[in-house]
Amino acid sequence: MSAFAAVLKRDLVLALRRKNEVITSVFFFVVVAALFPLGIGPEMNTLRLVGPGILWVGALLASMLSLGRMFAADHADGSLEQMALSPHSLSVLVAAKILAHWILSGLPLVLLAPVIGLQFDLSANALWILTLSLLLGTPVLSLIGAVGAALTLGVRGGDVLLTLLVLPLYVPALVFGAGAVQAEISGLGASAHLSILSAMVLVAAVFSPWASAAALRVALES
Amino acid sequence: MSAFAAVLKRDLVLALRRKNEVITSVFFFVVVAALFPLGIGPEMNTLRLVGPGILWVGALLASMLSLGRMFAADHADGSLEQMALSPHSLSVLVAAKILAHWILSGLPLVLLAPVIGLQFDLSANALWILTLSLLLGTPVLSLIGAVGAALTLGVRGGDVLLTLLVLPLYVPALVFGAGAVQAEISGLGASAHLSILSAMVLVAAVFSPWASAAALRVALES
Amino acid sequence: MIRKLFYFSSPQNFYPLAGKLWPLFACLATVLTVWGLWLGMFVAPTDVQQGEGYRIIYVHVPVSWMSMVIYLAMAFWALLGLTFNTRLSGMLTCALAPTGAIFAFLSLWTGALWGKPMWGTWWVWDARLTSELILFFLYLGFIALTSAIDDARRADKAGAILALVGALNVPVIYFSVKWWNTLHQGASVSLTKGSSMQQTMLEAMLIMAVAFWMYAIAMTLYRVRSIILIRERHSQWVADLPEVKALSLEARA
Amino acid sequence: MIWSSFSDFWSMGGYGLYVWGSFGVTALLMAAEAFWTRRGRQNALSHVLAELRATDANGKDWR
Amino acid sequence: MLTASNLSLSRGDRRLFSGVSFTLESGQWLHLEGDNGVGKTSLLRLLCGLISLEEGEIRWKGQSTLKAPDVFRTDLAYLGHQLALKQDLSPLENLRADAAVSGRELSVKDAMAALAQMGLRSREHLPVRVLSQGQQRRTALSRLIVSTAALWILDEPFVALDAAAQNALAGVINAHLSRQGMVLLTSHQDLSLAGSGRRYKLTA
Amino acid sequence: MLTASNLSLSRGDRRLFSGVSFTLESGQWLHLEGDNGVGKTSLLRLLCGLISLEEGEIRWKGQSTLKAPDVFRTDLAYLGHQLALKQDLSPLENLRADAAVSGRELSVKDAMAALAQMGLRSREHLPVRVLSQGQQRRTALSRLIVSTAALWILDEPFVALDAAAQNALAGVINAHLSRQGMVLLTSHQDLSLAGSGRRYKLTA
Ligand code: HEM
Ligand SMILES: Nc1ncnc2c1ncn2[C@@H]1O[C@H](COP(=O)(O)OP(=O)(O)OP(=O)(O)O)[C@@H](O)[C@H]1O
Ligand SMILES: Nc1ncnc2c1ncn2[C@@H]1O[C@H](COP(=O)(O)OP(=O)(O)OP(=O)(O)O)[C@@H](O)[C@H]1O
Ligand SMILES: [Mg+2]
Ligand SMILES: [Mg+2]
Repeated sequence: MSAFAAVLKRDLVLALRRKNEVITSVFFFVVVAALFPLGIGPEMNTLRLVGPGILWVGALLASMLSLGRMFAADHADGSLEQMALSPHSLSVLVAAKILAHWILSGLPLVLLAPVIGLQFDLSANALWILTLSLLLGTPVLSLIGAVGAALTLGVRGGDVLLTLLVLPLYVPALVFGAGAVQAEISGLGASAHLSILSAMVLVAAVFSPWASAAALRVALES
Repeated sequence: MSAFAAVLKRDLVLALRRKNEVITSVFFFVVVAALFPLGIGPEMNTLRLVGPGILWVGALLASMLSLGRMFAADHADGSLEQMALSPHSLSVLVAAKILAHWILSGLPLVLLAPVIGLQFDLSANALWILTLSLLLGTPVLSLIGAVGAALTLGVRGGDVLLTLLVLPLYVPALVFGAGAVQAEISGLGASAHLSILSAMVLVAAVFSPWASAAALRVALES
Repeated sequence: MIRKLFYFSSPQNFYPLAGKLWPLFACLATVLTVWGLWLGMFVAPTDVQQGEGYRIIYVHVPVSWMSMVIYLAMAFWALLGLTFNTRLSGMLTCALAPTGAIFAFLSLWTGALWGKPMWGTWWVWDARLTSELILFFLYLGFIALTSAIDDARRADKAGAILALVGALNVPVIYFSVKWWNTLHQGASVSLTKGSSMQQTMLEAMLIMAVAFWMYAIAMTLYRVRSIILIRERHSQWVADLPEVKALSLEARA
Repeated sequence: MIWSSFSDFWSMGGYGLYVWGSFGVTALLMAAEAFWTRRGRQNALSHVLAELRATDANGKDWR
Repeated sequence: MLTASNLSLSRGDRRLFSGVSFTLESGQWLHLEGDNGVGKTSLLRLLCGLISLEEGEIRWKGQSTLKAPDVFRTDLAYLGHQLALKQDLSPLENLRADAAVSGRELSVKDAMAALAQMGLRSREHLPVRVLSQGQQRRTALSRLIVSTAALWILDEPFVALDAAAQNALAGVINAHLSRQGMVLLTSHQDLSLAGSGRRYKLTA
Repeated sequence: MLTASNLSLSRGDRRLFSGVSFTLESGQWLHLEGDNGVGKTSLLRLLCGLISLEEGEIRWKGQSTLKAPDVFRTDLAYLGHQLALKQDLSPLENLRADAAVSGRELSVKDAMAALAQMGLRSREHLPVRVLSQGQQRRTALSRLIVSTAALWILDEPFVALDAAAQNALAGVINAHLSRQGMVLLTSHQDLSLAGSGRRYKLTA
């Protein structure tokens, strides 16, 4: 088994063992979607209007909240040291961790979005574009987030810093993601939005593992 | 110095030392409030409609996210054991921790809400009621949350569980809190909502420390 | 009488009692279901406004009622367990939860299936619907919490605290959501059509409700027997049970 | 008897999908619950048996 | 006087120990021995009341600790594997905060003296986070010096200490014993403590 | 062969050590001694490359470890204060996952044998979380048994182990030395290891 596969498998097994990793973000997403109507009021017209935005912000927050944990446990129990001391390239191992993060926190949202969208009375077409935009957008969130998580690892006040670093970088994904759905609803077509999202995934996938690995080496030096 | 004051002071000093505790929840609140307009679109009419709901949900999430940390650090480093072994009633010490949590995660939101509310074009009156409702509502969140945090301490998958347990219990606070502002906006007057919120604070303040202490003793037994 | 209660509050004595009682309740449930369904599906007339669609009421209402009753029962046992520290209470609380959760889910499901033809939508944020959703979350929370804790006694105590806190909250939740809805002039739907319900329909619905009640009791008794077995597996009386003896002989052979 | 034919009964005046969807899932879940509970009991019995065997063998060999 | 009678404990499916009984008189120590995983830590936590008692009884000054937990806790100082130190506070702050939480006021002077006695001079103001393993344990141990409890329950207190610190700790324990205190501890090393006392070998 | 020449390190405002030089040949051990907080742990982390070098040079098989870190890391096994165990995995799973992450396949049989050698028989499938302190350390140490590295750097490996486990560990280290392996370790106890080797007393 390659080291990449080994790290991926270990992270997934651990998450399944603790269960929470998988469910946390999904559950957070569901909850956010259920709470807003309670805060805003039950009128379906309003809800339909704000639905895509709420769902995308929910996905973004869900992904961001699990970022802190991406490297923290490995750092605390010494596994990260061992990974840094392993003869394999740290970037490859980190890429595996990022993939695991997406599988655990991004993919479930993609699968769930169409169901939750029903609560906001979205049309079938809009639901489809919502799912597609999340499928392209959530990997971007994980990739960008990994760099932030690595940079703030073990830093005092890391949580806030992480948000502060990552959030501005998330905004384009949010704007194009939620924008795609709204464009679809208003009949403009979402393809432009979606192709920009795809380009963002590709660029992030190239740079993020490398940058995260470099940041992790710095974090270990304390 | 009484034990209550000592615990309160220690928690506050620690938070100031690490800084993030205070800022995290405030920052989260600001972020949620800032992201929604980006996701929903800039129409002021929609925003004014959903403003109170979004702000209240933001406050609720901000409070909920810091719950996990309420007892976790003390549990991990053994301080909780020492508190349970102290001759003082654990409920009193827990009450101090709850108060500290509110000061760090609730109070800042109360102070900030009027500023953030401006983003959603709320009237001065509505802002005032928003602040008041948060002042009464956020302690309820901390009090109810403490029970959930204590119950899920050290439990497999604690994070999600915490959300799962606490969120349904938060609903009344959210409904009356956001409802107060909306009632004010629609000219119905918010006093009924606010008095119900006050009643909720009182009841929660009586039961929560006691229930949390009981749950903590159970958690230490593993 | 009191002495009898004390006698049966020990798992060892409750186990055979539950074993005798559950078939009784299961039979009652079956008979009443058949009767209720007969009345409801073959005797009761078509509804003037809703056509045949109204017949969902024969599962929807019993299931909704029971989902609330079961939560109250859980809270009752939890309180008993916390105050008198009886082991059986914790086991009963745990045994009730799955049935309650299933009923809460069914309430949502049948309600949604009813809502589509009647209101044209699967879901509205109506007070009753919303509080049922929250009740479902409460059930899930209880089950998740108790099953995430390995140690049975710890799980019982934690579950009892949660059940009590939840029960205190249920009325507040219902009331709050109701208020919320009136503020927003409701989702412009009403669940009941008032008292215009026909006599046969009402009878059938009540019979179904009793049937589901019996079903819940039978399930709980059956389940609590399994829980008792697992918790008490170290003790001698379990080893002496005829069913255990038979099984271990079989295994040895 | 209010139904004129079986297919009449089946279609429930056009609400067949909804009515049978509710009744079906209810029946299904109850059957599943009965099944799970039953399996729970078998599971419990096998636990008890394992326990008996362990105490019979009195194995405390971990050191 | 601490009396334990007929304690037993199970964890998971395993019975860790049963029928454990002993008495500890004023001025005496008890050194709990046993292999890794035999249940020493669990026994100590049981005695403190952190694990709830299933069988047997624990009496402190003749009263059951279940009935009068507050009396017992006032007289108890427990140090476990976890040091209960706040990583962001300095040793000095940690020591004073702990005292305050248990309701006593500890002057800076006394706290500094205790830390100096455990060899932490000039480290009093660093955050605990940057201290070495041994220094962190010393910080936790200096709590004993300022403690007013009669019964000390210490789980492997000598671990990770250098020779000087081990001597200092032995001195602290001996002083406590000579003040008619009681000490119940575990250790995988051989100990030479003053006063009367004995070893208790825990077995499954 | 590991050669350190003229290493020095500062932490905060404090110079921990300077001018540290030594050589470690195949089949030799080096026992690093020193008081709590003198900088042993820091030195080991420096050697591993976890702290970046400010002064001096570290060479492995004649090459600077800075220039060829991969070669060095392939030959290195480090065990620190932190055990790098996942609390939710069992000892068996932990051991196999670690091997897989460093790119080797470890059969269940070999892993079980290693755990048995460290006295963890019948604990292989419990989550590490419920194990005792000593059992957790044994789990981490059994990693050495299945390791293929030539250089072992161990930070206080004997802590919290009972007598039997200390013997088992000494046996494992001796076997490694007799295979021409190298061991660099810290400990506050006196050690008797086979093969040639020496103590190095670190001072400020
Ligand atoms: C997801 C959707 C729904 C949920 C969660 C739901 C939930 C509930 C609950 C909790 C009750 C018992 C509460 C009480 O008796 O006060 C109830 C009763 C009832 N529901 Fe629903 N319901 C849903 C949809 C519907 C629909 C669409 C209809 C009919 C158009 C309906 C008709 C009724 C009736 C007639 C009762 C009995 C009323 C009474 O006893 O006063 N429900 N439902
Ligand atoms: N859920 C469980 N299932 C099985 N065994 C368990 C469980 N929880 C704890 N144990 C066992 O209970 C024992 C706990 O021992 P404890 O920590 O008290 O040991 P100890 O004597 O302090 O050991 P050490 O010297 O290593 O500190 C361990 O052997 C552990 O494997
Ligand atoms: N930021 C800092 N400011 C001042 N001193 C520091 C700082 N960071 C670390 N130190 C000191 O550096 C030393 C780190 O020592 P290290 O952990 O290497 O000790 P050690 O020899 O392993 O001790 P032990 O035997 O206790 O494990 C400690 O004395 C600590 O006080
Ligand atoms: Mg121990
Ligand atoms: Mg060290």
